Amino acid sequence: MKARVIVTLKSAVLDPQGKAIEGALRSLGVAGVESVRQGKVFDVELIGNDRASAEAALKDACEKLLANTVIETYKVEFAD
Amino acid sequence: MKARVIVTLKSAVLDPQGKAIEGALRSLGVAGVESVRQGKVFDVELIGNDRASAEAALKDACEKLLANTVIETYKVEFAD
Amino acid sequence: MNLIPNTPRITPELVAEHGLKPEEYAHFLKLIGREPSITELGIVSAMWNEHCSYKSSKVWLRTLPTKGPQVIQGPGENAGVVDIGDGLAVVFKMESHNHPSFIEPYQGAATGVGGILRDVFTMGARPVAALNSLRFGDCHHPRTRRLLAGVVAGIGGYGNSFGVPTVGGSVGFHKRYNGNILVNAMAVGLAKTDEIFYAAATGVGRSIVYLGSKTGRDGIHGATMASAEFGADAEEKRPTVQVGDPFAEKLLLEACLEIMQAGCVIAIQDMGAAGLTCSAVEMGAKGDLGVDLDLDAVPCREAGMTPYEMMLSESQERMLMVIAPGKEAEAEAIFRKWGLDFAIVGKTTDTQRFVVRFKGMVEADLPIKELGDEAPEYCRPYVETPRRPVIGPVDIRVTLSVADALERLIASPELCSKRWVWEQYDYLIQGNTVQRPGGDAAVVRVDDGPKALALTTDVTPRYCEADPFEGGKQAVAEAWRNLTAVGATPLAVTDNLNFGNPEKPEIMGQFVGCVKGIGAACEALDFPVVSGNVSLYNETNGEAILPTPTIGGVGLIADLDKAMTLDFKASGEALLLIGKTTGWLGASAFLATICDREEGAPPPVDLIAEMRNGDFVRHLIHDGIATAVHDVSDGGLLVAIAEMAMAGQMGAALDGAPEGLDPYAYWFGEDQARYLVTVPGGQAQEVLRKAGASGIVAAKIGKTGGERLILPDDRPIVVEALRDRHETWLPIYMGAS
Amino acid sequence: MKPAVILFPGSNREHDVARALKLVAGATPSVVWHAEQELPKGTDLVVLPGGFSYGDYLRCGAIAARANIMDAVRAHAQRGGLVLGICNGFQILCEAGLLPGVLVRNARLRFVCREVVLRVERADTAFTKAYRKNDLIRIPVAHGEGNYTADESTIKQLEKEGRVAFRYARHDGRIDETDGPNGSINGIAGIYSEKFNVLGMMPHPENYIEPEIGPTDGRALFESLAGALKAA
Ligand SMILES: Nc1ncnc2c1ncn2[C@@H]1O[C@H](COP(=O)(O)OP(=O)(O)O)[C@@H](O)[C@H]1O
Ligand SMILES: [Mg+2]
Repeated sequence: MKARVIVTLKSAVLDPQGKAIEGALRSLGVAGVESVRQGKVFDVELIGNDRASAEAALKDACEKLLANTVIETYKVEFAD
Repeated sequence: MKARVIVTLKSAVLDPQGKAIEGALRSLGVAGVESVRQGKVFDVELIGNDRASAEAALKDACEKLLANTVIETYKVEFAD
Repeated sequence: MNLIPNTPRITPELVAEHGLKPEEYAHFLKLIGREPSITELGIVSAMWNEHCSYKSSKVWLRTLPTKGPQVIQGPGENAGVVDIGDGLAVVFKMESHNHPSFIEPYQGAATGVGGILRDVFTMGARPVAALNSLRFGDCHHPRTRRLLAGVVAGIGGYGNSFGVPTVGGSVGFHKRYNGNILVNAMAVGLAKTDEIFYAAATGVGRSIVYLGSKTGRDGIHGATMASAEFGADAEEKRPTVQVGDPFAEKLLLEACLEIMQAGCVIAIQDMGAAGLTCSAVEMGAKGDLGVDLDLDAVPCREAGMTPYEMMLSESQERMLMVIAPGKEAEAEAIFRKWGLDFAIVGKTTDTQRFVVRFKGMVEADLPIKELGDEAPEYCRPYVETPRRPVIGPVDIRVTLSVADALERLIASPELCSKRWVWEQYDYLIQGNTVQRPGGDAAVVRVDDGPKALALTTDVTPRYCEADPFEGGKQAVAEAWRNLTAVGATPLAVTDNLNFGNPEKPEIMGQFVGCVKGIGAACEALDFPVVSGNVSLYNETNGEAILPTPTIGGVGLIADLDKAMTLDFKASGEALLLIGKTTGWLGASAFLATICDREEGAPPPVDLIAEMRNGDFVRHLIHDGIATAVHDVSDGGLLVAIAEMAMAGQMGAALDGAPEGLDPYAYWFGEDQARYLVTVPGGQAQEVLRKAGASGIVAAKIGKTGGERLILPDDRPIVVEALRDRHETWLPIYMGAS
Repeated sequence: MKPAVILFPGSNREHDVARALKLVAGATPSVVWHAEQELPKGTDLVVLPGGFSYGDYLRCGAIAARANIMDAVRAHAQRGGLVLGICNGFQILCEAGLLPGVLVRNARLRFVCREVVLRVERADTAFTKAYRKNDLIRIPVAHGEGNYTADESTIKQLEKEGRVAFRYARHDGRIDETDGPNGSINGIAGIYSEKFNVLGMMPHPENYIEPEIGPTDGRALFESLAGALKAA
């Protein structure tokens, strides 16, 4: 089973990367971009087909490793 | 308008970070993870509401800056 | 003028949440004569917490020696300033970021480095070196690996990008840091003696300017958190960690130095803990002026920020300046060029009041001097740490041979090579790193030479726990010794005093003991304290860290040609031991690692012998007689010899323990004031004669050469194999999961 | 010799390379701000220094590669002018398309600062004439993203055309990818453009030029440049 985990910075947290990208896009003349925030995506291949247990495993993975919940939030999506 | 750009490594390109995460998850006892590949996500806030022009702008942004097409591919998603 | 808004009402709960004791709040009420606004409560809580006010430590810090002909600026400014001749000064300070690093190791450590760099370039100095002193929990503790990996990556991530070489430090492990790691970062900069910048504002009606990054809701209550003992609810306090932006800081550095050069700056203060509040109050109070701030002008990252949030935000990479009249436009142009925010946010006044305005309302109106001067000051009760018995060799049973014990020690968490750590730091950038991490002290060339700075950080928490006074002395003495060993003349120190909860008399006793010890040693060694930092409440669930007063030492090498290294250089040279050996095993690494006993009184430090022996060794270096020098510290004599052998990839034949000394005590005892020196074989007698004539204990204890360390009554030890063990413990530990 | 060092926000080894040019080649470079449109008249060597341009945010070198001045650098290279990119400069050259491939995270995922041994692959270019082919030289690296990556055909072409400038080697001269500091394919530490006038390399020759500081194996690179540009 395939799943995607998206980890983004909490909205109050400074995102220096996003800020730099915003500036660069502006000076490259890309039109209409107001703000950019950068996050991480993890494409995960899971064994088995049980959605509930996969969800639990990924939540566990996020809490333990993939996200630092001090500054980040995460979301798990399934391809289906 | 909000959009999300997802940039991932081409499948032929090695992803040591993903590999390291796989290993770490295994040793943390997270069950059922077969493989992990890491990518980037950009949450972009755009001015205006025209989907077509937004799409064009983001494609432009990806080609010019957000993705290095030597090793990466990108995808643009809209919230709604 | 609109009245100060009084919503919400200030309840006792709100006061307590701000970390103010009822009597502290009562004192504040009396000072201002009315109920404060919430913004005012925030301001006073920031100014009067432990972190900013030093309320538990101030009385004791005053006892430290801080003066000397070389000292240009002692404690009290952003960093200490010491003269190194030729119109140049070295500017340095150390600071802790312990709590944030425990919660978010990468960002906590990174912003710690950012903060201390800012302290140094605020004074007008360009940072030329960074160091750090780290303590983690037991290596078997489940969190230790990730904390270590994160902290090291964070220090590197910030310093490498900023462009300062990280040249030294120390790393230790102990279970007493399981719940409270220590991250102490030191920064060192160079400035012209006549171009040092200070925080005190001068002149009435001058523009106060905000520079750098925008203000967000970062670390609000951060300053309060840094002083509060951790409970099981540490998780709840998490969102108070800030994210660092080394790129912005690098731009801030270049922009600040540029506008200082352009003569735009009258006073400058970085925004560190309690950001805008502390920086603005200090500028005004130090200059006997008032400050009038208009928060509508503050560049904000988020919409809807309240005055309370703006005053307490700890967003990084920001500065406050008083600009020279008529220079506003020039300064602004420079900042815009570097892509940084620049806003006039207030002015100096002659009222000695701290006034904060927002949207036509006065949010705060407080007496500025009293915010600092009337901060509570405690003479906290303390009990002296009980003396421990002296442990002699007869009390110790060992099954390992001396060679086996050496192999074990050299590959122990405490004494193993820390290469895995420092290879993640760019120690070469700027092209002036003469001695890299791995020696006794780092050596960094000053501009194009021939002068160089020697830099080190030291403390042995085991000793401080056993006897705070001797431990405090020892930390200073070891720093002094490490500087001496590379041929430097020690100049001055910065300190970072990490302790538990000072409201407990035993902890306060540790603090007092260590400060007295540091004071005694600095006095005796002519090694004044010019800056420092105190971190208290390092406790979790009632268990405190080991008392850890980190000392950062700075020395001067007049001519690089006279710098010294510790590696064996040539075979057939005489190996000399300078200093007296009694075989002191109490509180030693040997006792802790090999016997699993943390007991006994630590080695006493004879400050007169320190000075005499150190001066003697320095002369040997300057006269070109010594070919390698290493001080003897943690692990004792044989560990020190092994370090010289591993560095030089060369062995030595060693004489046995002198008559009457237990071999374990001889090889692994940690008597202080000792150095190992190699000299060409033919010169040994003369050196020993000179030592004797100066009343210095010295002996020839072996001869360099070969590929092995040869002990008279033990198996030979292959240096290469020893090196392998020494180098691989940490990589294996960090790689294994 | 008339070198120009390009300064991007976040560059931080510009002084190091300027010192090397001065001490070894006797040339004081002009420093050119990234927002400029043109190089100073008569510039015969462009240097992109090490550092963290734009914080290395997004991808290292990506934002700098799109700066104003890069058009002028590209034109200079097209005219056959010499361009040297060190570390972040190499990353920028790849992102700008002046050199093929890309530099990604080190295989061990950590920043690494250490001395490495490089094998000089050819000694007939403007950058390496003062070395000898197969010289083993000691030069430091200091980077987190120096893992050279390109598709198979690009690597083949680089190898066929002899465009690998330096490789990470062992002390005995053998190349072993797993031993290198970053996992680069074929031990690649630096590469040339098709016409050998553009060199990108991860190691820092500019930090190994003075005996007071350490080994001096980096000098020959700057000596080569001085020689090439005097002859020209
Ligand atoms: N965190 C660190 N950062 C940089 N260098 C370090 C660090 N930890 C240890 N080192 C280096 O390792 C060497 C040995 O450290 P240590 O045993 O504490 O030295 P000493 O006993 O001489 O004070 C020193 O050169 C020191 O600078
Ligand atoms: Mg030492």
